[in-house]
Amino acid sequence: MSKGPALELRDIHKTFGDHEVLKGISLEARDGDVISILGSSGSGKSTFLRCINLLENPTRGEILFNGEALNLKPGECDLYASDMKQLTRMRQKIGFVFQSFNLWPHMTILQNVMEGPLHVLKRPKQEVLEYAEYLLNKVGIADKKHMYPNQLSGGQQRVAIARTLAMDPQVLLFDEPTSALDPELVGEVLGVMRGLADEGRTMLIVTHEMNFAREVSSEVVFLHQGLVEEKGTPDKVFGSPDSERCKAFISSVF
Amino acid sequence: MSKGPALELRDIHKTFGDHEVLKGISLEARDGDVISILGSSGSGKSTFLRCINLLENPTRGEILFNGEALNLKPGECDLYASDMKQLTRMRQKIGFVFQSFNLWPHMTILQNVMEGPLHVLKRPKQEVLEYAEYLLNKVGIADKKHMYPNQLSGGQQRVAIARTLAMDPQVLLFDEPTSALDPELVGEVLGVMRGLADEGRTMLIVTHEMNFAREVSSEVVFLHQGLVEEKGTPDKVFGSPDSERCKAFISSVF
Amino acid sequence: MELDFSVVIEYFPRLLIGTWTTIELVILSIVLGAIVALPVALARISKNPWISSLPFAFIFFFRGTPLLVQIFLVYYGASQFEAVRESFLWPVLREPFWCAIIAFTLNTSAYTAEIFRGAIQAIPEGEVEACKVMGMTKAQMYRRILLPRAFGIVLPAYGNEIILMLKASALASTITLLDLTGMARTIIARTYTPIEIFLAAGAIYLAISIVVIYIFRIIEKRQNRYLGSLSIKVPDKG
Amino acid sequence: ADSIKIATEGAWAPFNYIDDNGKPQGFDVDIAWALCEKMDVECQVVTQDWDGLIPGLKVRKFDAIIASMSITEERLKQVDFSDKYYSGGLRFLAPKGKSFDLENLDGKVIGAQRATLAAQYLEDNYTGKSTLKFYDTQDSVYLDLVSGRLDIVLSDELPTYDWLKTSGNGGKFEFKGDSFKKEDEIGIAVRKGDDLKDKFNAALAEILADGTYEKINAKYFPFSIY
Amino acid sequence: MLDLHGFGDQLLLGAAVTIQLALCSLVVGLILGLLGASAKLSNVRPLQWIANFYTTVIRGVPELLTVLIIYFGATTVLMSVASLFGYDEYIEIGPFAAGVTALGLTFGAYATEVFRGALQAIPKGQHEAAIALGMPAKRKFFRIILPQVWRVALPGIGNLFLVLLKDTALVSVVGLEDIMRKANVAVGNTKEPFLFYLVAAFMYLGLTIISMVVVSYLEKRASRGLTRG
Ligand SMILES: Nc1ncnc2c1ncn2[C@@H]1O[C@H](COP(=O)(O)OP(=O)(O)OP(=O)(O)O)[C@@H](O)[C@H]1O
Ligand SMILES: Nc1ncnc2c1ncn2[C@@H]1O[C@H](COP(=O)(O)OP(=O)(O)OP(=O)(O)O)[C@@H](O)[C@H]1O
Ligand SMILES: [Mg+2]
Ligand SMILES: [Mg+2]
Repeated sequence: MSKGPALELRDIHKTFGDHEVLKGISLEARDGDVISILGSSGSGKSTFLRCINLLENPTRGEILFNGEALNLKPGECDLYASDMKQLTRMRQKIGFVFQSFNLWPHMTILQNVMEGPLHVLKRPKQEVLEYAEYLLNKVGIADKKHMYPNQLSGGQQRVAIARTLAMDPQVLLFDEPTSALDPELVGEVLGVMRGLADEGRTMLIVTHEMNFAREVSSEVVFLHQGLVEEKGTPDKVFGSPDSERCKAFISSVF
Repeated sequence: MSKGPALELRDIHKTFGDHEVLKGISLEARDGDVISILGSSGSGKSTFLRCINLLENPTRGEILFNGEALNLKPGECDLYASDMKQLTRMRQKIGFVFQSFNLWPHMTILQNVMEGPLHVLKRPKQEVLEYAEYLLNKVGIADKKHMYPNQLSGGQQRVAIARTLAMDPQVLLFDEPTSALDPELVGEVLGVMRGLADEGRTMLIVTHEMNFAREVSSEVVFLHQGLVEEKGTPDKVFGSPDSERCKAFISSVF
Repeated sequence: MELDFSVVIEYFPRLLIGTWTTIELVILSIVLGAIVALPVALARISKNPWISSLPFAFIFFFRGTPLLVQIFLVYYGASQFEAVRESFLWPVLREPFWCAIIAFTLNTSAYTAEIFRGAIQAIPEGEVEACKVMGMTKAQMYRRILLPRAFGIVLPAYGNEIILMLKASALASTITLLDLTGMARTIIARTYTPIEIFLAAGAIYLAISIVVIYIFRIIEKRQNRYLGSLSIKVPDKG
Repeated sequence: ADSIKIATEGAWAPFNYIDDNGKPQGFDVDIAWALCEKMDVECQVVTQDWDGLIPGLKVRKFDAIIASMSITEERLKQVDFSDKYYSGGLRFLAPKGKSFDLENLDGKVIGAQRATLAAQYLEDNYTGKSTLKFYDTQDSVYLDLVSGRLDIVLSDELPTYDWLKTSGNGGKFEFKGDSFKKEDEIGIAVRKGDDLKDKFNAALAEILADGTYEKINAKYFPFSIY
Repeated sequence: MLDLHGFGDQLLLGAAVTIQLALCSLVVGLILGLLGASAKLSNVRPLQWIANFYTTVIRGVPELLTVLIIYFGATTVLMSVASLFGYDEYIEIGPFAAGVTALGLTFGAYATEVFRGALQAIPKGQHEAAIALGMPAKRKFFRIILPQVWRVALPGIGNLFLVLLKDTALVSVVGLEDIMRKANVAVGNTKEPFLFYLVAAFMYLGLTIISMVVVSYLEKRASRGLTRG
């Protein structure tokens, strides 16, 4: 079995130009952990999440997946993957759900979901099809599988989640998956995510949905200006945070 | 003096394709009246306002200005002005303020404000200049008169109001003048409008600012699906509306 | 085969004479083209099919056929007819220079008309409505707001059109004009060094285009300082 | 080479022109085929605009030019020529009834085809005094003479003779003055140093000797043009 | 009816040549355009320089000159390059090949800008969604990006094709037997310039109309699923 935590980040730094957005963040997620990341706008939540699978190149730090360190080499100012094969393999095991879905508009719902397993993992077509239909069913959108994303009035995020799940990732990263949605759709997506948490999936979630975070998380991390300001169980962080800033933030949203 | 109400609309209908948006709306505004028009999105408020000065051609109905009926002739499906001179004259006396300002970006603030009186009403330049500066002063933007609209960070709507006032209109129509504005600018524009109401100007205002409407209106009209659902003094409409829908709408916003 | 660029130096003054003809051709046809284009564009916008169909056909013909054909039609085609040769137009039509100007003007006016139309129609509807609610007449609206406004929008596309016209002017050489290309071909008839002379001519064209691009960039920058980016799609030419 | 490519212009009737099947025809073309037959090689006759002929030959787009090209000093710097296969002369052409002082054409508009002997003669003798206009093809020269844009035209006598006879314009135009530059000899151009020149010369001698040439000549002109 | 003095067939043959030339140049131009756009957007400085030089030069020089330079110059260049590798045989660049090269280069230069705009119009998220799935760069380009680029670029490319269609007439100057040259020959034989140039004009107009129909069909197809309903 794996020799370390599913995902481990050590001292991640990120600088844009001369603006240091992440000032050293460490975090560990064991199998089955559901970690919520909170923080006010601009605190660096998205940047941190995007550093994990190198959508953003960190300036400093280490990334370990199942105890295996991602090979990084220094570039002009940031770190770059030195082994593209390793990175690709790792990305295939780490799912990422975007705030803005990023579905491919020229493919139907079903094609969007099948693209990864079929052409990246090169699984057999029949198997992929069945699994895709199973997943679309699970997120409750199976009847629209032949529509194109833009023809859907809501539910794009559920498709995006199905697309990510189709890769059978070991870890799921969510970047504010509900904040681009109309209020009535938020509940549906949170429902799907709650189901995933109940299945025991390992998840990192950036979100503004406090109630949801409190309910599903095994751990909550509060970021402030690129640093972990507070960290602990949901009851601890929401109930009796040590940090004044965290307290203020939480009382401002409830 | 004028022989009828400043503005009278009789049984205005408007159909887009096969979608009947206005189903017969009548309204009367006497000199000095401030009438607020409320209603949920899509209820036909903008369409109604735009029918008044024929930005939109009504399908049926009558429009009277100071008791003088606007001459209309039937076209393929809508009514068109049969006397362009009369329409032009009427439009010069009815000011219209848009949600999106619609300033002319290639002219300075001052030129925007002077354009109408100088080239449409053909007033003498010196007089127009003085009046324009007076108005810009009044809306609090005189110091920026030589800037171009896009160089202004806020305040476009105040310029647009000054541009409309420069024509010395007898009636002012406002279509959600504050809904495209950042919160801190809303107050400024409402302040300007409050001043106009206090001066005794005749105004029709489509707005979502309930407090403002309640405060300045002499009459409030609530539209629902193209019909007047409720109508009366602000106290009546906001305090004890007859219609269930109106009640629901008002409680939903307060 | 080696290239011998000494011929370029020897004949450079003659190439410059050709360059001047090219510049004359381009400036004249661009100015006349713009004058013709404006009414064509306005008529084209009209909702009345009686008014808009003729400009439509005009634009379609001149944009849909090669300029080379148009030049030959004007130069050789028109002069085929006795009636034309006897008419008052002949003093103009007998000159290749004016034939080129006529063909270029008609051609560029068709493209320019489309650019104008695009610009006028790209003006946000709200700005037009702001004119209407003020009680402007149609004429006032166009004269005071829409045309000046369109001018700013038109700039990038119009700069392109000038460069396209510059290049298209090379076709004047096919009707005996000694423009830059015509001069180059005449020189080559003596020296038999096509590559050297054509490359030199190409370099001169390139230099002129770069100057035009540069000038328009400056004008645009000044405009955009206060207009924001207002670029619209550029109808292309051939 | 086992097969040779011969270029002609295709706009110089009756020496070379393109018929309504798109095929090159005319005196030059007939001579070309006759020579090929004698040389016993496979030939291809292609057409090329006049001012591209010598440049094209030099960059080996074809191996020989049989296009009524005069042997001149300037051309000899660029290419080699075979012996002459006919000889011509230049002559002015203008509307009937107008008279010209051919020594002094000041202010007149004179036309000729670009890159021809005629054009060069005009450039050498009339530059700055008359307006000179040079055309891509001889056909265009005629068109502009008929339209009246040109006062007078200088061109090779023989094709113009044919034009006067066949185009229906014989009633309106006529030669002015005598033909000159009679020493003008027409040859086959090949690349410098190409031994094709000797083969052409041999074949040329053969067709002149065995009557083939005479037969072709008679097809186009009632007098000998050699 | 129209009396074409027996040159009707010739003109039709010319039309076939014109169409072939246009289509071949289109293929060459599309490839060059994609390469040029990729080069301009790449991080490799020299590639950007080359692409900028290419588009600036080609767009600043008359198409007629490009055709002439390629026709007379390309053989020389090619042969001197080939002789570096010990190949001394003649390399043929006929009018057709020269036309395809010249028009393809021209089309490619303009298409570079169209494709560049289209590539930039694809939201960053579209790339990221593919990257996050662990999709290799090549696959991402061909399956995710290119189909979307195609849709955005189509109107611009369609326009360029109409321009290209008319530019084919220039290749007649180096002797390609296209519509224009056939018309010239007919004029030379019949002395009826007006008739034949007008017929040629309407043939080009016909080809333009056909192209416009095809382009709008392609546009409709490409935008399938991208608009609601
Ligand atoms: N590509 C970039 N270039 C420069 N600055 C960036 C970039 N991406 C993010 N930033 C900056 O980094 C800071 C943190 O951004 P980030 O998106 O991580 O915040 P966040 O916590 O996700 O906020 P939000 O809740 O608004 O999504 C911000 O100040 C932002 O402006
Ligand atoms: N030009 C048009 N063509 C077709 N339908 C239109 C047009 N303008 C408005 N509508 C339709 O008419 C209905 C009423 O629109 P209107 O803009 O008058 O509503 P509103 O009350 O102003 O709403 P909002 O508060 O969102 O501004 C809507 O259903 C709208 O879709
Ligand atoms: Mg974020
Ligand atoms: Mg509205």
